[in-house]
Amino acid sequence: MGSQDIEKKNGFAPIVGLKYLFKKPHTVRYPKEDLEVFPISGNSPNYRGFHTNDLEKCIGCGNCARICPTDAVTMVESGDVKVANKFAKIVRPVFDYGRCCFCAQCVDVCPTGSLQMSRDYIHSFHPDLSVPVADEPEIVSKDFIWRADKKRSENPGYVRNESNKFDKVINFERIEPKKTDPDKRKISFSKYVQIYSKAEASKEASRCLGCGVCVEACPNELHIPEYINAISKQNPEESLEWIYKRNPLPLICGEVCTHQCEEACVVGIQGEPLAIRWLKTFSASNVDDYLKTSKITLPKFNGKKLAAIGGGPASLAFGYYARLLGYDVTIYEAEEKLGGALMWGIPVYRLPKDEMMKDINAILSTGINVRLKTKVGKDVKFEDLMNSCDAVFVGVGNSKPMTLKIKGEELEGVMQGLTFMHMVNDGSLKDLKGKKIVVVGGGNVAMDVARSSVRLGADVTIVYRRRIEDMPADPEEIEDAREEGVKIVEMGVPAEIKGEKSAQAFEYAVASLVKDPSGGRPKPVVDEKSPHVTLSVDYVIAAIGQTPSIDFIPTDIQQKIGFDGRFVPVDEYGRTKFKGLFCGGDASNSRQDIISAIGSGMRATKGVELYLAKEERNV
Amino acid sequence: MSEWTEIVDYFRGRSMWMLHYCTGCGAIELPPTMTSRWDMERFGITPMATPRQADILLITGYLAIKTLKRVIYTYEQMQAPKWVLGFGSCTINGGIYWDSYNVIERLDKYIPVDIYIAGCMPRPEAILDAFVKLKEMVQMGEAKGYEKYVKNYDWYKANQDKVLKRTSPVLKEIEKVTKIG
Amino acid sequence: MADILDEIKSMDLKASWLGDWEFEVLTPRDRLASILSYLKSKGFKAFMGLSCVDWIEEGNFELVYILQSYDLALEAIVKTKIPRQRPVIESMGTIWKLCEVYEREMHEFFGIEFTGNPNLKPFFLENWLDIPPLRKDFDTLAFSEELFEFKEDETHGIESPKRIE
Amino acid sequence: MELNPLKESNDYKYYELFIGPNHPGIEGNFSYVLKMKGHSVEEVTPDPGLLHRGFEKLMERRLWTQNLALIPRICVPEPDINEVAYCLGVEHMMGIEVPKRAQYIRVIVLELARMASFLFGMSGLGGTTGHYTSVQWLIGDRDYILDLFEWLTGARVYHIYQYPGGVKNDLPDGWLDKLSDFLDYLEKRLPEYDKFIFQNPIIQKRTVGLGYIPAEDAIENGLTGPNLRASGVMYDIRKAQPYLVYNEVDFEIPKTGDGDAFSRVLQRRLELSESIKILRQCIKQIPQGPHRTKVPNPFQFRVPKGSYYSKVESSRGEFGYYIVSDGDVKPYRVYVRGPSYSIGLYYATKALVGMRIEDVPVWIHTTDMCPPDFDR
Repeated sequence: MGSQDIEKKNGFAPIVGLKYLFKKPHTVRYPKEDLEVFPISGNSPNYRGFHTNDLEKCIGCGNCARICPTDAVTMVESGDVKVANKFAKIVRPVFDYGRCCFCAQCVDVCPTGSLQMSRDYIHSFHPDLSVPVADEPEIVSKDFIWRADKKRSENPGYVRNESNKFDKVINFERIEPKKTDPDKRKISFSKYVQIYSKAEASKEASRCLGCGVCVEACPNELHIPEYINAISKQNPEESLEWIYKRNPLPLICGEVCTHQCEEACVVGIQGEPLAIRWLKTFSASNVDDYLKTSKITLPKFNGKKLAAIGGGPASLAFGYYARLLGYDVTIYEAEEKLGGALMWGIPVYRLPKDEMMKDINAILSTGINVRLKTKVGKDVKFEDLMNSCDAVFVGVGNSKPMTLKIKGEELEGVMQGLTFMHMVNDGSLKDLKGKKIVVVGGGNVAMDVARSSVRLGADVTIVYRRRIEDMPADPEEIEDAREEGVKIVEMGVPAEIKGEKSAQAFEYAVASLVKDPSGGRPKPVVDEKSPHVTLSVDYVIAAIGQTPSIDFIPTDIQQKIGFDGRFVPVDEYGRTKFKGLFCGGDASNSRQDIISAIGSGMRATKGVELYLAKEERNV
Repeated sequence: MSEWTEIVDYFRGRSMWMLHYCTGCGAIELPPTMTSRWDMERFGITPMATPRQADILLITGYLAIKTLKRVIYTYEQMQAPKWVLGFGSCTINGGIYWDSYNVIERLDKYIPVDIYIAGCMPRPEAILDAFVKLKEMVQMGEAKGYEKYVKNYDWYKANQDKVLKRTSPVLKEIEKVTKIG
Repeated sequence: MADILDEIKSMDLKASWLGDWEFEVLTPRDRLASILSYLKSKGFKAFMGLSCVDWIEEGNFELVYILQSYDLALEAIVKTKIPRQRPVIESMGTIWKLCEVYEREMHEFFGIEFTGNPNLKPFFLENWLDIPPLRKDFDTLAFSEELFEFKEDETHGIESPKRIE
Repeated sequence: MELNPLKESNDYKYYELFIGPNHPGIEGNFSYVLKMKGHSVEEVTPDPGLLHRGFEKLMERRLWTQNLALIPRICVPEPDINEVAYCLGVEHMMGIEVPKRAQYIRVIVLELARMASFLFGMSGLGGTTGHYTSVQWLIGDRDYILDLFEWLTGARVYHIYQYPGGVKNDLPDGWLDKLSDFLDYLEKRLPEYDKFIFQNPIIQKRTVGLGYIPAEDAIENGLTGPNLRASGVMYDIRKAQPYLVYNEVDFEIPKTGDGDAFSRVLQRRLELSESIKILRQCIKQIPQGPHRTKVPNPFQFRVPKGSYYSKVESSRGEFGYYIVSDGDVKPYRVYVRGPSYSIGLYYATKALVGMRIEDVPVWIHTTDMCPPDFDR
C-alpha cells in the first residue's frame, strides 16, 4: 500500500461503528473487577511488587543492599529474628519505596533465595493536615520505608525459579586446583595440590559476591573480599598487600588453614563455596618479596624489649606485629627449627618446608631475634625473662597428648600422633613397608598420621568413635585420605590393645549412636551387647587431641592466671591475669588452628601496646 | 456554612479535572488510564489542557530542576481548590535518580502534595486507587494542600529558591581545585 | 569494505575494526577536519553523534565523532584527544551544521570550547554554576546532597567487621 | 528560557510563544520557543533539559549490571530497545555468545516494543489532529501488548528483562499462543485502522504534503529510522547490519518514499505489518534451549578495556550506545545516542520555519520524537 492508493471512504462507514455496541466491553472496571488476562486474576503471576523476605532463612549478608541501584535497601538490626546458622547475621533488609525501582536485582542476587517479590503493589499515603510542613518530607518518606517480611508471601510474584538459579545464570562452578592422582601421590611426600594458574585464580575469584560474611567467620578477620577482588582483577600484589595486613604467614595459611571462611561463604548455600584458601596460596606464591609488595616500612626500635616463648605461628605473628610497632622481640624456641606445630606436626606433602621457610624468613628479615634450642624453664628461667623484658608472650602449642586410657597402652608400638609426626618430619622414621597401623581419632592430626603412614608404605585403618560426617577433620582431607587407600572404621570405640611386649592386636567395640537431646553431635554408646572386633596391628597411633604444657611457668603464676590444665584464660587482647604476661596460640584458644594462633599473636601485640602505654602513664 | 462546604466538597470530588502535563516518565501510564482500557472518566476525572481549568496536578515521577520551575509556575497558575498527586518513588525520596545532579529529591519541599503513590511506575490500578482515595479525601475535606501552601508560602519559597535561584556554585571546594584552564 | 581502512592507514593514521560493521580512526586534532571531510566524501555522509570521554588520569578529553555510511553500511568512529587543561578545538559545523548542536551539548557537559561555533549557550541545564557535570571530577552525589539537602548512607547499614587493628 | 516581550521597534509584527512543555501538542516534557509572524513560524528554538536526569553520569557510578535498571528509563515508550542495545554492546566487548533462543526472544521483545511504540505514537497524532477515536483505540490495543510484556517480564513498562548473556526468564507456558492470538487480533484490527486513520480525510488533509523532507536533507541532518526511510533512503539496521537473528527471518522494508508527514506515518504503519510478519516467523522458528548463558556475578562483572558503539533499530531510528570500559566493575563512560536528537534539536529548527502554527504539533508527532531520549 502506498500513499497513492488510499481509497475514499464511503458514506455508510459510520454505521459500521454500531457493531461495537454488541461487543464485550474493553474497559476493565477497576476496582469493581480485576484484569482477567493472566492465569490468575489481577496482575501478572510474576509481577514485581513489594518485597517479601523469609526472615529466618535470610542470613543478613547484605548483597541485596549492595546491588540495589537506587540505594533503597538498608540493613537494619533486627533482634526479633531467629538466625538460620551460626554465621548468619541479625541484620535484615529494610526497603525504601521512595527509592525502589522494582528491578528485582536484589531478588536475583539473594544467595539464600529468601528474598522474593509479591504481587502487591498498592500503597498510597497522604500526610496529615496538622503536620508542620518542615517535618512533612521526613514523615512521608518514613511511611514508605518498611522491613520486608513474610506477610506478602501468600501472594508471590517475581520469584527466582529453577531456570535462573545461581548455577544456571552466573559462573558458579568451583574451580578445583589440579591434584596428582591418588596412586601417584601415595608413594611420595611431594606436594600434590597444584597452585592455581593466573587464569584459574581469576576465574575462581570472580565467583565472589563480596559480602564479607566470611570475614566474621575468620578468627583473625582477614580482608577476604578485598584480597579476592584483587585476584579477580589479576593483581596478586594488591591481594597480598591486603592479606599481609592481618596475616604474616600467607602461604602457610593458604596451604593448611582450616578455612572456616569457606563454611560461611554464601556462595556455598547454592553451590560450592569459594576456594578462599587456595586463592590465598595463589597470591602468596605469586609474590616474591612480601615486605616490599605490602609496602612495609620498619620503624626504629623504641627501646622496649619483648620475649615470645615458643616458635610457632602465634609467636611469629606476635613478633612480626610487635616489630612493626618498634619493639625488640626475641623468640625462644626449644627445638632446632622455628615453626612449632607447622614444622613438626604437618606433613610435607601438605606444607613443603621451603614454602614454610619463605613466610618465616620474611618475618625474620624484619629484625627479630631468635634463640633456638633454648627451652624456657631449663636453659632460661621464666622469672628472668619476666624481669628482663617489658612483656612476655607465651605462644606455645599443645604438646602434651591425651591418652587413650585403655589397657595395653604402655606396650611398644603404641604411639602418640604428634610424636609420630615428629619422627616422620625429622626423618627418624623412614619406612613402614608392610606394617599394619591403626590410627585412633578423626581430626586433622589423625589424617596426617594416616596419610603419612600410607606414604611410608603401611596399611592404615582409622578407627573413629562417630560417623565419618562427624569427623572434625576437613572433608577434603578425609576424601583425599580415602582416595589414597586409608580404611576408615566408623563408630569404633577402642577397647584394648593386646600383645606381649609390643602391640599385636587392637580390639574395638562397635558403638551405637544416641542422639544428643541438646542438639550436639550424637554420642557413641557402648554396652555389653556391643560386638567387639579385633584387628591385628604393628602400631597403634593415638591422635585424639593434646593439651598445652606450660610447665616452665612457676606453679603460683599458673594458678594466678587460672590455668586448668587445658586452657589459659585470656581477654580479647591476649592479656592474662598476671601483669605483663600475655598468652596466645593453642594454649589460649579453643579452636586451636593456625589462623587463630596468628590472630591471638596479633591481638596480643595490641594488648602489649595498651599495657605498656598504661605503664608509662603510671610512671 | 459548614454544611454548605460539605455539599460543595461532595460535588468537587465528583468532577476533578487533571492537568495534562507529563513531567516525567510516569506519564506513560496515564494514556491507558485515561482511555478505554481503564477509563478514569468513570470517576469524573478527565484531562485538561490548561492549568487554570484544572484541579489536579500530577507530578508523574522525577522533576528535573528545569521542570520544577515550570511546575511551580503551573501550580501557582491553577486555581484553588487544587490537588497534587505525587507519582511513584521519585517524588517520595528521589527514586532511582537519588544521586542525580539535576533531579530533585523530595517533592513536598517545593509544593504541597496531597497524596503519594508507591511504585516505579505505578500501574493504572494504583493510579485509580489513588484517585478514588483522593476523591474521598476531597469529599471529606481532608485534601487541603493548597491552604498549606498559602500558609507556609515563605518556607516553600525558600526551598524553591535554594534550588532555582543559585548564585554561587554548589560544590565550592571542588571548584577551586579544578578551574577550567 | 576493507579498502577504506587501508586507505586511512596509508594516510599514516591508526585505524582498526571494533566490530563487524564499525571501525575506529585515531587522529591528531589538527587532522580531524581533513579526515572528517575525507570520510564524508567517501560516503560517510550521516553524522550520528559526538561524544566525549574524560580521561582524567592522562589529562585528556577524547572527542568521539560517529559517522555512518548508508551505502557501505559501515560506521566510522573518529577519535581525537585534546588536553584537559586547555580544552579547545575547532568546530566541525562547517562539515555538518548538525554537529554544532552536539558541540553545544559537549560544551555544556564537559566545558570544551569549540572555536567557530556561534551558539554555545546553556542547553540542557539552567543556571549551572558548578564545573561541567560530566567531568570525572564532578561528584554528582555530593552535589545532590548539598543542593537537595539529604545525607546518604552509602554503607547501606552493613557494618564493617569489628576488627582489633 | 524566557520569552522576549513584544517590541514596538518591529511594529509588533513578531511575537514569541512556547509550545510545550505543558501543552498537549508536544510529545513529552519538552518545549520549542516559536517566533511567530502572524500564524507562520519564523524561528524555532528548542529548549530541552526538562527531562535531563544525567544518565550518563549516573551510569558511571553504578555497576555494569546495576545500569540495567537505569537504562530502560532513558526512553519511556520503548525501554526494551535501550536494554538490548546496551546488552549487545556489553556482550560484544566481553565476547559473550548469546544462546539462539535468547536471541529469538529478544527479537520478539523488540518487535513487540516497536509495535507498542507505533501505537503510542499514532495515538499522539490522533490527539493533535482532533481524531480522538484513534487515541482510545490505539492506546487500548497497546495495552494488550503491555499485558504480554507483563506476563513475560513482571512489569508493564520497565521490563528490565534483558541481561548480558540472554534474557532473565524463559517464556512462560502458553505465552507464545497468547502472542499469536494477539497477532490475529491485531491483523483483524489493522484494516480498521487503515480505514479510520489513513483514509480519514481530516488526517489526510492535515498530513499529506506537510513537512516534506528530501532524501539528501534527511541524510545530511542525521535522520534515522522510519523518518529516513519515508524520505526514500531504504536503510534499516536490521537489514544492513543484521544483529540478533534478523538475518534468519524474512521481512521487507516498505517503501513509501514521499518524505511528507503522511508518508512518515504510513511508513510506520507498514512496518507494523512487517513486525507482525517477523513475530509470526519467530513463533515458528524459536528453538528450544537455554535462555541465558553464564556470566560473572554482578559484583565481579568486569568488561575488558575498550570501546564499542552498539546500535539497535528502534521505532524512531537508530538508538546507539557508545560504551567505554577501563576494565573495571563500572563503565567508564556510556554515551547514549537518542534517535530523536538530530530531528528534535536540530532539524526541527529548519523544518518548522514557514509552517503554520497548527501544523507544528502534527509535524512533531509524525516524526515521532521522544524527548527523554535526547534529554537523557
